[in-house]
Amino acid sequence: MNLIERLSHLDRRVIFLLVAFAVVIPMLQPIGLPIDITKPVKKVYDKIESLAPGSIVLLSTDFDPGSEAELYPATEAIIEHCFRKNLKIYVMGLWPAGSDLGNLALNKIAPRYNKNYGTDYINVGYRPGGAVMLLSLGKNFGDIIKVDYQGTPIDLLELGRAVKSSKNLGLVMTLSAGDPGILHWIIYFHARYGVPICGATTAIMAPQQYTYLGSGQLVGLLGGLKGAAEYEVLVNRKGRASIGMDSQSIVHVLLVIFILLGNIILLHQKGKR
Amino acid sequence: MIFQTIGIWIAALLTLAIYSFLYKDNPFYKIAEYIFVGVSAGYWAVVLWFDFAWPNLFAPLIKQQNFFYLLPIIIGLMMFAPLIPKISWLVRIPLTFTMGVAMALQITQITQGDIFPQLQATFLPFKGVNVYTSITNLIIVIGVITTLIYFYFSKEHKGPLGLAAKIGIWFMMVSFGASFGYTVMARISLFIGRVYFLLHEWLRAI
Amino acid sequence: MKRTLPLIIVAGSGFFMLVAFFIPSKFFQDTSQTFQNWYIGVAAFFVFIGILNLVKINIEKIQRKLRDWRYCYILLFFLAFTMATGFIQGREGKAFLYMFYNFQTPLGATMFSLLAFFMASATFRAFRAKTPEATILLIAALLVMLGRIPVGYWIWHNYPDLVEWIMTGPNTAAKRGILFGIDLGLISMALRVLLGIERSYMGGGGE
Amino acid sequence: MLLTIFFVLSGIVVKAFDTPNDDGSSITITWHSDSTYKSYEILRGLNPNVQFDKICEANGKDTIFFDADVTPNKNYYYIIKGKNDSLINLSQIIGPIKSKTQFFNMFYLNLGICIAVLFFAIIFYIMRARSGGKLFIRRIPALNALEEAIGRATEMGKAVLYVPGIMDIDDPQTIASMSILARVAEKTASYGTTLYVPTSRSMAMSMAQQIVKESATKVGRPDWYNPDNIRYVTDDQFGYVSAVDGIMVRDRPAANLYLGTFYAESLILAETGHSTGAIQIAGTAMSDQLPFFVAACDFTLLGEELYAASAYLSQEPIQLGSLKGQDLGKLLFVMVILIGVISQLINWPVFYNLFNTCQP
Repeated sequence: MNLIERLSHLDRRVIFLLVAFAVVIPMLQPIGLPIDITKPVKKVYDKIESLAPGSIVLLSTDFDPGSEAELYPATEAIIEHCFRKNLKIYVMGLWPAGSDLGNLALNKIAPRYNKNYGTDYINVGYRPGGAVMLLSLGKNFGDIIKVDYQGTPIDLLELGRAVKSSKNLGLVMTLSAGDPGILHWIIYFHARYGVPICGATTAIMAPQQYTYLGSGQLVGLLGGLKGAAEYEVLVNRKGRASIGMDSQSIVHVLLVIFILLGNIILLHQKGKR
Repeated sequence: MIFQTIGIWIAALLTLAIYSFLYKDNPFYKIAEYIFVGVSAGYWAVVLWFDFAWPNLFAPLIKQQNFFYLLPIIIGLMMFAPLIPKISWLVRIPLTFTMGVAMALQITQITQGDIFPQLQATFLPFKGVNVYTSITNLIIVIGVITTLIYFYFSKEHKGPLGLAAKIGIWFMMVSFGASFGYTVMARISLFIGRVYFLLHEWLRAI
Repeated sequence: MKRTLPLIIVAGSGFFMLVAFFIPSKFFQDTSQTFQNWYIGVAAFFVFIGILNLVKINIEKIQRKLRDWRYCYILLFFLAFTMATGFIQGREGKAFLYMFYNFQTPLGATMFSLLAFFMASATFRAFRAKTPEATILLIAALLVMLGRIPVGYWIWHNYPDLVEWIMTGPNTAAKRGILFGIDLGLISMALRVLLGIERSYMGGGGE
Repeated sequence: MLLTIFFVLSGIVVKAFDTPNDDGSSITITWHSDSTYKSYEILRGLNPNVQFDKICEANGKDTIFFDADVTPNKNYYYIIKGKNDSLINLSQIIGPIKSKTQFFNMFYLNLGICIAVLFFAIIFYIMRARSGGKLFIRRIPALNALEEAIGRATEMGKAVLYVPGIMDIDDPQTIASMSILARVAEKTASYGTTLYVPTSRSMAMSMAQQIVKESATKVGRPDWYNPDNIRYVTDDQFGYVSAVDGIMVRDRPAANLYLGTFYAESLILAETGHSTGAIQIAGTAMSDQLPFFVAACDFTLLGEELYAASAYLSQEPIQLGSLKGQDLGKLLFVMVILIGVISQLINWPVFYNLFNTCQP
């Protein structure tokens, strides 16, 4: 049995081990590959930079633990950027677990910038109803949001009183892992009410968003962990995403080798026949 | 503090239990899997009740005696009708109501939010832009049209139509390739996130 | 009654909402708003139904001693326990959030990360350039995979721009073409539902 | 006296009108001025000779204000006051202005026409298909492959595996898959080849059993039908996949057909199937999963082709008619894009603006 034949019968557990090593080793021994900045990410950054201090950013945490790895680093980076620019953050979630993951980031970052709950940021929790809810929300926030996630009536909070309709928002930033998510913000909220939308999505969803970037319906985009890493570079913070980039690079190279090897095996088998 | 440490240990052990599946299916994996389904369903119920159902439906009804809110609650409760075979057909009322509203909004919003802006975004200029942009624009226009032609089923794909459809497939394959690459990226990132947790929060190695 | 009433409701609520979109008068706007608010209220019950079904399926599994039935006790226990922490201490109670951050978050995140390994194994064993189309796909995939990570930038500084061009050019074109097709499909589906031609979503519940 | 002089000096020109396309709940006020001001005050009164009240303060860059606090069909008068550090200037009194309820939102006229055309096309073709009109659908190449694959399985004396996706029968893709299953069952029954259909939903199982049984009877082989080959496995996504993988590895079917709705399991199925050396044909409208099917299967029905294949095989009027209506829509879109591109070439922005949707 020659090498190629042996390779073609490789146990998948060997592949699993190789992948695990390719992730763990660069984390323990970082290489520090340079991270380039792509246009869609820069646009998100520029958009937030351009907002006047005191503007309100609606941060919609539309993900759950399943994609926490990709979207949570972006959540932290965006929140940090907003607080640094003295923007106010209004958190809600189209997915049940989203707002708690948002809280995790808020509680970590707000104290560093002396930001207070109620005046500088609030969290109104999970909002079911997806697309239909967004249509109602744009017209009148009061119809949909009566209390925050702790059950405090929204009118007792300064920031809650400040947001009555879509006109009060400077930007919607959605952290989206699927349905309902960024697509609904664009089609149901932006189309009807015209508020600019930026997004961070899982890498799986990113290619589709380029159609909306092209049409201007989406201002900017952080695609997957790489997008978050780029954002971390822009806001100058060493976070989880940039730490993971070395591993990401090594595994990609490994998988490219796998695909090439696999196809060499195919050619070899064809040649034999 | 001690609770926090225990929490990290629980999380780490559950993580390893799931990964044990990669070696082979085993009881640890099964236990972790069933815990996952149980905890997340419980979590959903609690969040939905406190964030939505109580403040938006039941509180106005009970506290403010606003009986207008009875209607959505009754329609919603009909969702449970299949539990009683005799009135099980009642489930169709909430189903058809939500379908009616959602489908109508889908029609208008897809036209307003997708079709019109996307058509407009394809009216791309070739004059007054640099060569690079005008070539890209031409490629986009050709790509959109040929992809649409590929999905045109009313004519046999022969001659010029067949060629256009063929070009459409190539465009689609490039875009599928891009999706493929991005999906690979996404899956790997998920694993990186877990390794970061294990190394950083549990073992404190980085 | 069992068939016509639902059909009247779907057509009535649907066409009303459709017309209300175009008519600015207060009556139409307010009523359509009320419908939307009801929709959101009703939609919330879907989740409760899901949980009820989960309980039902697992109890049945235990009763009939189907495969892996013993694990169902674990599921039911954790479901009840999580709900208890939430409903006794409240949504912001320490115990409830503890369950979320230390059980649900790591489990959810890890469960989906298993796919990284399946993906790796599939790249080696199944993704082959068997046809010209698959060849184009794989070449584009390799270009994107290398160009979207720091290594790409390290190989050639303009490499990320090339990938960005693939994304904004050919990728956008094809995705947009596909999108138009999907949109037309959705509109046609919606119309069939409103007209009552398409009824499969009603599923069971007797004639 | 003083007022008039100020008016002449200030040069603030004001226009006020009923906001178009609304329910009569607002009046639009626009203004422009030759000199610059730090801020503007908008004053409103019910009578030109009585007191005016301040209703809003706008900053110096603003030129438009929507007064949303009005009663329809009531007369209002407005004055704009321009303010600088030392200077205060007033505009002329504008009025009377009434707000009215409009019947139709003209901003949405373009959307209305588009929706009406699409509706008409779809309904027209469904009616035509129902009244027995012949509607042509092109042949789908992957369907030829389907027959070849079944033929090969027969020659090898092996089974055919049919996976109808992991969603229930209320999913349109599952419904489409069932029409294709009917044809596959006819072929396998007439050749006497074994057909496995594992399902992830119990309703999908009973529907599949019924369809396969009918197909077997139709080709005169009711004896071939074996309900045990069409089994419900489990609702659980990964549980279902490992069971199907088990069938592939143990029974080694010569043809694997994956048609319906698939999520992350697509790649696991395709990988295992590939490793057993079976011919694989896939089809789904889940665009995120298509790349893996294309890369790992021999033939793939891309997106809408799944529906087209189903309409082609079943010749059912609703499916055929909708497909035709959608085809007309695609043709219109292609034409619109071409005209749009030409309109850009000849600098004719009118056409482009026809597709504006956002309210001003």
